Amino acid sequence: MELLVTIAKTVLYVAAVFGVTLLHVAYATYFERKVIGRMQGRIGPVEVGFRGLLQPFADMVKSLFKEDIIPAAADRTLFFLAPVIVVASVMTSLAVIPFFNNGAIANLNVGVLFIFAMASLAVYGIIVAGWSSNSKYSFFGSIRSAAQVISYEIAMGISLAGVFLMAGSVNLNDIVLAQREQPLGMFAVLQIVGFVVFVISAFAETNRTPFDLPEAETELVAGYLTEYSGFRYALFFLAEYISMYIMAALIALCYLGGWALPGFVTRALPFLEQVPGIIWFLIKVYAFMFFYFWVRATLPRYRFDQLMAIGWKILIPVSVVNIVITAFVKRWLM
Amino acid sequence: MIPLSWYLMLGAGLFVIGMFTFLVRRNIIMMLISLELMLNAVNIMLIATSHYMQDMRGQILAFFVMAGAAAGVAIGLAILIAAFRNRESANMDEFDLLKG
Amino acid sequence: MPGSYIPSEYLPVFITLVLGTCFAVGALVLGELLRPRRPYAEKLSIYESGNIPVGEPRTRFDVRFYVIGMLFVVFDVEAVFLYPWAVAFGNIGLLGFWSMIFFLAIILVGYLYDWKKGALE
Amino acid sequence: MLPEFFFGYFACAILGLAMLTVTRKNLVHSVLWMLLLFLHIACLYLFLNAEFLAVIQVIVYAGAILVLFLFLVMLLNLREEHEARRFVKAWQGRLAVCILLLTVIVISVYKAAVQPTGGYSITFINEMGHTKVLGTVLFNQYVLPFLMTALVLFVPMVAAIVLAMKERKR
Repeated sequence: MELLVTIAKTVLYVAAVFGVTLLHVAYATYFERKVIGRMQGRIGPVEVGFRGLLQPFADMVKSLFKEDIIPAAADRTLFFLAPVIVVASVMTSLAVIPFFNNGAIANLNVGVLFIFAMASLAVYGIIVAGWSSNSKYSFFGSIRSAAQVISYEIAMGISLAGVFLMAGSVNLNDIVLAQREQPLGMFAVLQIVGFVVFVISAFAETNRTPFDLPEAETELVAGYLTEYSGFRYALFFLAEYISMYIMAALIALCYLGGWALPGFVTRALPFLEQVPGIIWFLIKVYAFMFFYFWVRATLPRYRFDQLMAIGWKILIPVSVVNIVITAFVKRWLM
Repeated sequence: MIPLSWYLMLGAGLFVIGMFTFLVRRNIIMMLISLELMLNAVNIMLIATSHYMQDMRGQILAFFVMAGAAAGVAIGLAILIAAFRNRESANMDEFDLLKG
Repeated sequence: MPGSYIPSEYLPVFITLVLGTCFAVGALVLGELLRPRRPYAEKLSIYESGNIPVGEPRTRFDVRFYVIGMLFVVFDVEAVFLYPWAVAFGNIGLLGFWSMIFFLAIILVGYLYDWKKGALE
Repeated sequence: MLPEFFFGYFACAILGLAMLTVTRKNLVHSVLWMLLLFLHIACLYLFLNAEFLAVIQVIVYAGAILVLFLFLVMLLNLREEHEARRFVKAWQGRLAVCILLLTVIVISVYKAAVQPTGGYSITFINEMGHTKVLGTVLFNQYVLPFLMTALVLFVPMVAAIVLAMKERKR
């Protein structure tokens, strides 16, 4: 009986988190269009609803009613499965993100590694999507995309090891708490090199400009998504945005202090302790989301060989050097 | 309460499936896959024993097994690529000539 | 007691996984019910910029993708060894500390060799 | 009751998925079944209170090794083989050997039981965190095997380039 109550509570909490996340994702697309529109001297969506606020729902309805085509040569089961793998793995990694103190669905001891594990499963979605479509563009796009994602996964993992070293834990809640007494209340100051590496890899992991080669229309049509249409395409799109949120949340939690305020701020202004942590968390996440859009509006796309060279020849050595230096400093100077 | 022997028997079953495949399939990729199954079977046994003995040694060993498996697969598949250039096949029976 | 341990903190993760999968499958099924369906042969053929598809779709690709994959495996294992080292940093002695530096140095030699051989191009 | 139920499920799933993995004709399907198999094994590790190893199982086996397999299967674009050429001819003898081995192992482990002799109890591991416990033991008592792992990982970095990139010199 007790077990059933726990399960029911968890289901409700998970459903609430999913609902709020999906709403955020819907408005992230709106936010993105508005931001990029303004940056390019346009005004973005205005037609649907007040100032275009209903635009995301119009898009959703459109993709739901759009005819969906499965190519005759496709491997139908895998074609169906690919978006499910991507969406399920991305949504499961939401489970370990603490939105406020102990606010994660599951406060795991291996928190960050769990997100890595789920991210490595998302690669299968990409490969399976490309392979099952049985089309040249899809197939080649998926292989490229997978090569890109796995290359940057390493730089990401090694740069985060610096944070684990500083915090002495891989639990996201502990990492946030460990940052309170750091300069400015965040690891981004002392781990600035790891932070930069992680941010660049986050762009590559989520296939965002300037690393959005998988979707480079000029080269490979739409990459592994070429044969996907209608709501299946929408699911991939959704997964991309949720993973943007997860990357933004990871950056906020591991480098920018998460939901906690720095120790010196709360000592000077104790009343700020009353503000719920989720507010600080969301401010940081949205600041990073804005950065995503800003970069998209500003930077051109890299070539594929440049992209691989950045990952392998710059980011990985830099992150290894960073962790070695961090280790030496921590051993003998702290 | 599950006795340790259940885990060991599960590992044994997985190991034998892998071993039989390794012995009867001709495709090299399939043989490498079955090698992975056998290593996983050993890992299950190691971790189970380690858990029941409340000791970390088995888990450390399993960790090393994973690293070794990764290295082994990388080399095995590289050999397959090199062999494939000459024979255009992944069939074990084709590689019976000892010359490049 | 060993033999009756249940990782209860993973129950919420399992529920999240189930709900996430249900969401994805449900969305696809809902789309299936709502949208029109008028297939014909040209529409179902593979997109190739409007041309009739030519050649083998699942063509072989460059061996360098395999080399990237192989390097990825090695570096992944290396990163995986870094995590327990980083987390247990306060508890490990001087020998453990220098062993990781030595480990990274060996990997570095292999990495430089690969760079020299042009595997990273 | 609950532990037995979970063990039963995982045992059936692991053996069944292993069967599916090794009998598929299409290698891509085979690798994808193996992905599911590895995820189940990772879950089994959770029940053995080895959560770090469970995550590593997913990251290393599912996330890296299987991706390499998948890359290679696609790289070589292997054809599905003819039914007759998939297996070696004299398989009956090998089956007998395998069954014999299984019997021997099952008989020898049937009554196997160990005493909990070490100090790493479930509460201790959960309190300290599995990653930290494992790191502490690994880097204090197993430094030499760890350094040998470095050499083991060094070999594929050199060997794979030498073997796989041979063509590029011509």
